[in-house]
Amino acid sequence: MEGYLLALGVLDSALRLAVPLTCACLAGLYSERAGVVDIGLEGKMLAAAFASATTALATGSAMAGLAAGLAAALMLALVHGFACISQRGNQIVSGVAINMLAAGLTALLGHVWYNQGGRTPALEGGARFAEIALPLAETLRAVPLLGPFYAEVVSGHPLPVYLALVAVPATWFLLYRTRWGLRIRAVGENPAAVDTAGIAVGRLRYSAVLACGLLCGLGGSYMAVSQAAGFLPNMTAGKGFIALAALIFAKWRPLAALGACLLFGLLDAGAIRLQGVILPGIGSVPVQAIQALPYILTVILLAGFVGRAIPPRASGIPYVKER
Amino acid sequence: MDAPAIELIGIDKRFGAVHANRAVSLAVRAGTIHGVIGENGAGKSTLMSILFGFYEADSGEIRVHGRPARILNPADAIAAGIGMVHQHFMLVAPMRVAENVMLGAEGGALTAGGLARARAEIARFGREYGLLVDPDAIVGELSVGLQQRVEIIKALYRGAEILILDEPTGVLTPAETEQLFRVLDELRRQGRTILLITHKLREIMAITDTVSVMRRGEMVAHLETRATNPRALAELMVGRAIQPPMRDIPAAEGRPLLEVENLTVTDARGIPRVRNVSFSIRAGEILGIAGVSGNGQSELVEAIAGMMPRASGAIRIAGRAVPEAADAARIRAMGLAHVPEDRHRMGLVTAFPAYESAMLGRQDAPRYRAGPFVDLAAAIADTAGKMARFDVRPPDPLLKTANFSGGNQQKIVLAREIETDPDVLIVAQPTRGVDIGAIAFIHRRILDLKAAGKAILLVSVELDELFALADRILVMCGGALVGTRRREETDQNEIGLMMAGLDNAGAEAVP
Amino acid sequence: MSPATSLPRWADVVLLPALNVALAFLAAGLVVLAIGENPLEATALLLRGALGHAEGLGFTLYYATNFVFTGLAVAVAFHAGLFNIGGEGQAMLGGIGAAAAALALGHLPGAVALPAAILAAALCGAGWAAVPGWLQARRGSHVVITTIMFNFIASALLVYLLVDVLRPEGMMEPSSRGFASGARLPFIHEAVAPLGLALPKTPLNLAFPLALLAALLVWLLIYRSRLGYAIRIVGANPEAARYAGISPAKITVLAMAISGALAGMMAVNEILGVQHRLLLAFTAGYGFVGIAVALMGRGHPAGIVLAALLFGVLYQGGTELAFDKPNISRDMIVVIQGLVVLFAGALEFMLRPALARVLQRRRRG
Amino acid sequence: KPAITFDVGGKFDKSFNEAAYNGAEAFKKKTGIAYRDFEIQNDAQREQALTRFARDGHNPIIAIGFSHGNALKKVAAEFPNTRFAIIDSVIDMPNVQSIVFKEHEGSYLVGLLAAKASKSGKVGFVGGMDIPLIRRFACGYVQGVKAGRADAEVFQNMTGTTGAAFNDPLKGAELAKAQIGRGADVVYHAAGNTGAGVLRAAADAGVLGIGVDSNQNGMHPGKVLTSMLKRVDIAVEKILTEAHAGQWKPGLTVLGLAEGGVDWAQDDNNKVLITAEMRAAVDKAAAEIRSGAVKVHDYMADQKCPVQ
Ligand SMILES: Nc1ncnc2c1ncn2[C@@H]1O[C@H](COP(=O)(O)OP(=O)(O)OP(=O)(O)O)[C@@H](O)[C@H]1O
Ligand SMILES: Nc1ncnc2c1ncn2[C@@H]1O[C@H](COP(=O)(O)OP(=O)(O)OP(=O)(O)O)[C@@H](O)[C@H]1O
Ligand SMILES: [Mg+2]
Ligand SMILES: [Mg+2]
Repeated sequence: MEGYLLALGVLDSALRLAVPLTCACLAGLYSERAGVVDIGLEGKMLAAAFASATTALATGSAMAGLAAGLAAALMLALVHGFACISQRGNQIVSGVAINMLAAGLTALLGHVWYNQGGRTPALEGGARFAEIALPLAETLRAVPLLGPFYAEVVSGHPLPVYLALVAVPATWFLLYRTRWGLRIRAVGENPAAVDTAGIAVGRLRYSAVLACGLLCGLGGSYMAVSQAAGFLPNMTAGKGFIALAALIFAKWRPLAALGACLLFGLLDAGAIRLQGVILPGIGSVPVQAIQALPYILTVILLAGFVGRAIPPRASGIPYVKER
Repeated sequence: MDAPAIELIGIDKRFGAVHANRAVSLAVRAGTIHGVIGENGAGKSTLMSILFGFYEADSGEIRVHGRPARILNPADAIAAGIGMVHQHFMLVAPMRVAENVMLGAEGGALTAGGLARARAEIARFGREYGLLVDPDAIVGELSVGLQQRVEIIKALYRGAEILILDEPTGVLTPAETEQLFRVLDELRRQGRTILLITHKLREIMAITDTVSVMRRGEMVAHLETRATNPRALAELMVGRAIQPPMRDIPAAEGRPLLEVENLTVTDARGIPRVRNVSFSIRAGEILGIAGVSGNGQSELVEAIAGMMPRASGAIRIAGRAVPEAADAARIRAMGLAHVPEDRHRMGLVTAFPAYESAMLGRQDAPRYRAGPFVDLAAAIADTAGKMARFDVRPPDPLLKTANFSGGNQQKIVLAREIETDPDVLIVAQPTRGVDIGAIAFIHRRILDLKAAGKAILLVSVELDELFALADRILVMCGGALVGTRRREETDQNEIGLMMAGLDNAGAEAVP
Repeated sequence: MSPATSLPRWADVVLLPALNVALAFLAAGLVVLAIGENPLEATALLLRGALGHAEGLGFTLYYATNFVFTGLAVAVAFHAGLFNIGGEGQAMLGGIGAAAAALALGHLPGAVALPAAILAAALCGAGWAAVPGWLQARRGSHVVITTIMFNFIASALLVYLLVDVLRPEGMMEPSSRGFASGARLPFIHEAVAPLGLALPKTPLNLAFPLALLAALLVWLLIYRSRLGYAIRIVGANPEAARYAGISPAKITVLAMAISGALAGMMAVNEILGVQHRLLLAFTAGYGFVGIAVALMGRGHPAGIVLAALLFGVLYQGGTELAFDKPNISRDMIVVIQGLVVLFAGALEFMLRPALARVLQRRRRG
Repeated sequence: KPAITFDVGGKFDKSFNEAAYNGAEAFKKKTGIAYRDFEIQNDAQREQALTRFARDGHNPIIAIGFSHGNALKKVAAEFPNTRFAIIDSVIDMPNVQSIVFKEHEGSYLVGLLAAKASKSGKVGFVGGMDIPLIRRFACGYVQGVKAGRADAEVFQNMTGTTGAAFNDPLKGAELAKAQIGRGADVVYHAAGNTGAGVLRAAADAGVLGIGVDSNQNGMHPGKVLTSMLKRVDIAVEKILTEAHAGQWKPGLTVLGLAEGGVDWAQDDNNKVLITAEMRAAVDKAAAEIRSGAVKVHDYMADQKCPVQ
């Protein structure tokens, strides 16, 4: 039982850590499925984190913070869209630019506004998302196995966590059951086919890029307004890139994406707990190995040694009619 | 008599400096099949893409059933009842047939309803026009013929009254072509209007009611099919009387310089493209290869030139066996020269200055070489010389390759390959997208090489060209040799039939 | 393609890029305004700090040295049609290689130890880049993603080595012990001292001339050598490469290796030239600056050297600026980087049509 | 004109740097003498900042934090006539004064309090970067806990192995949550800004946290048992005043309980949490340590800790 509770603790933490990844991963999924490669997830999340933290701080309302976070990420998404869709610029370059801009601007403004080395003061009370206890969490706790699981892992998270979890099936439905999803999947494979079918390729891709922005916004806001209760320079610390890895891992499929992110979250939770701990017999664990694991796994998958990850055919290529 | 279904008036379109359509006009009666013919690059696809709203004309007017129509994008065209089957299919490979068919006409925010309707309609088209295809098949896994059906169904599903097909038969087997024509005939009987683009006179005669001829971006003739004949059309197409084959140089009977034995080539996906082909070419001989494009000619050439691995078989150049592993550079060194079928795709580097294109494939040749470096002075001087001898205009070795005209680009390639004094020359589609002046020049050069005792393999989709140059013509269909004929013992009809795979009697006429 | 957007060569090669960069700095100026500082005053301070005195100049050139290496790295890969975002990780590996050699051979005379250490840096960087190159060439895994992954793997490796292997007993921050004198690249002010020249003490060291040499060699490689010809062909038209008997796969791996070697050489400046010990975060994002530098320099070594100098000015001047105007922290430089990459890279052709129209009106009227 | 370089995190980190800042401000208030300061943002800047201050003739120059060690060595050698001081690191040079603290003694006291305050008999420790200095906190803390309650269990975690470990409240919170999940009801942190996450997690979970360096009792009033005060402020003020009075001397200064260099914080925020019995116990222990009757083992003396 003791062990079981410990395990639940790890799961709980894995879930928390997986949420930003899941948001970014789904974000990337919309964009790349529509044929727009986005390595600027990191930057969009960071910008969202900053905007949400500062706004929540100013208004004292977490919701206002979330709104600001979404807005900030959408802005950068529009920049990416303009560069990649309207101007047919290089999508990688644009992503790199957005990451640099976000990293620089957030730290700069944070430094100027709060001079605490780019940090914002800690968010308190209403400025943070409170943890929501799901109905019956305590009463069901008595139920063997499932009870504690429900109470510990499922219940007791702030709103953004549940939003992110809902976003997964929602994405699946949008992608595979709606007209918009059909068109998104098509335009990522063969934009000319979509064009000749009488659909405006540009507008379609913009819509996907904006969806990407929204989810990045959610992820970033969650980190600042809920997880860390404040903004820190570069607080996303590469999550946007792990999300890309997860996306490849999931082969651009929504449900698999959740799985991949949970796996990576679990690795992270494990790594955190094992840091500096001397395990009897083994000695201290080289935590860096665990931290590098997601990246190593992704490379192995990309190399096609296990399975094969084939991106949408038209992703990365701007749509040009005239050859 | 009522207004034509389609009327194009003074359509003009440029791509950069390329004038693809020059004040083109065209009218098509409702309920008829209208053919449009023209050489490669004549501007047929461009014109149709404009009619379909895929490209926007620089100037000109479009009328549908007499009413002026503003067709700025495919949506407008579809709304106007125009559907198009493109030369290069517009399908989403990893999606199902039904999804492809409904794309853009889903009828509702959710796909469920649309899918059901698409399935039903696909079934109906199957019954009514013989357009049979499994709605749940993954498009990417269908044969080319079936994919084309999906394209036609797409158009019909959107209620197209006017159907444009751009070179639909180029990629089809004879059987598939027959089926296609049956479908078209059925559509015509139901009152639909069809625009059929093709190179193949046989098909024009077979199915069209009226025909228009394009040449170098201009519309040069409108005719009732009944009132014309292939020869007349051909002359209109190329804009000259087809010269009688030049008989000046008799086929010399030198030693075999290129020998190919039981060559089989499979593509990346393991599908055989060339099946057990054998032939040999003697010094001073031109061997022509005829065939509908996509029947293995390209793969045959690439395998001989070392750009594609061979699955089995042997190749000898001037009696020396070509090792399996030899790459293009190695084989060149053995005395082979190769004018590729698509100069833009592989023959040149359009972004580089001409002199760098003019040394492509010869980059390691001693004369361009200065230790690990390129001998710039030599390369430029050498190119200038070539340009002078081949009358390339403008004769500027430093000009960006892209800024030479199609014909001049082709001359650069030709000069590069011919001037290495090879034993064997492979020339593929040497005059595609090249104007008449350049064609004559290029043909003369090829005959000069023959006179010089080289072995020449000439691949062309233009029968005229083959009959003008080749001593023997060898026909490929479905990757296999279906027959060989001496030029003087055959005619375009017989070869055409063999290309269609309809006749392979006496395939071994010549050993 | 269409006449509206075709420009004369000079406009394409000089004017357009210049305008783009100008646009970037204009935007940067607005940012400075937004945080309530005076852009002109800031620029003045920045230039004074970077170029105003011999010492500042020394620092400027020292930073530029890093950017020349990482910029060249990005450019070489670019000519082969590859986007190497892995400069950061390759530089880390270069550092590890350099440090390993330096720690092992430091006691030997510099004539032996230094070349060995430099070579080690280049080789490790090359190896770390060649693997993604190979994966791209043979397994079709996209080099952009794999190089990103390799950056993270490299930093994990570096931390592990510094914390658990190289850190001397009892030392607090993760770093190796200092190198023996044999493995220390002489500082410029030391090097010129015998000539009677007295320069102020700056981190500028012999890696700087090395970087200039590298730029020259890269120019020879890309525009004059047969290998460079092959690299450019593969970058411009892989089909043509196949036709010419050039193996795109081989060239891809080779180009990535060269690119990685150059990135790895950044460690020569930082580790062998300045720090004289391996430490965390010595790459400080310079690998990414290389992207901005390469884009700004249009992939041409001469342009890259100039762009590197500009960023050197930004880094040194920016640090000085941070003293006098604490509000304009060094993050401002990252912002400028981002703007340069955005305008000179992603939005490269935004001004093209407008510019073309203007020039045509000129030609007519 | 004196100058100070603060470490990454900045002078308002409510912790280590802020303590130093308060010391400097106090000096300024008393003497009216202004000082220049600079907040390090990345390692590359340390040497440049110190050099710049020295070149501009600032004197004395105080480097806050051990990370300045290598940079200071170089710069001090370059400017032999400038007086330097460094906190938390020992540099043996004629123009450098090194100040270190007996964090183990202060940690011992808060450990004792933790043991008394804990109901579950389980307490936690979250360290920042895994270095001897932080292990010294941990070891002193464990000794205090055991002294307060021999059967008590102490969970220890380190946040990371690089400087970033002092600036990662997210991980801090995760670690605290993990320890609380295992039953800890008092959690002590020695993790700079990472600690913000630790204290918050404790407050959220309704258990007690223990602050460090500065008095952090006010961060979550009633939820922070106490703070282990590391009087960097006193040290900084002392250096400045001595330098001002011309009594500055190089060498090593060790500030322990006896010297008032470390202490535990009591104010209105935690009044209710500290029972008379607890206060008595901790005062007694403090006295014994001052008198030398009780010796708290220093991890850094032999790089190991007698108790776990
Ligand atoms: N998108 C484009 N950009 C630039 N040039 C083009 C484009 N499309 C066609 N062209 C040029 O316009 C001319 C006409 O091309 P088009 O494809 O219409 O000829 P076509 O008659 O269809 O030839 P084919 O029989 O080979 O299909 C050619 O010179 C071609 O190179
Ligand atoms: N891709 C291109 N980029 C720039 N200019 C081009 C391009 N293609 C063609 N041109 C220019 O447009 C002009 C016409 O091109 P096109 O290929 O139609 O020539 P052409 O009329 O076929 O001549 P030729 O008889 O030599 O083939 C050429 O003189 C060339 O300078
Ligand atoms: Mg065509
Ligand atoms: Mg032409």
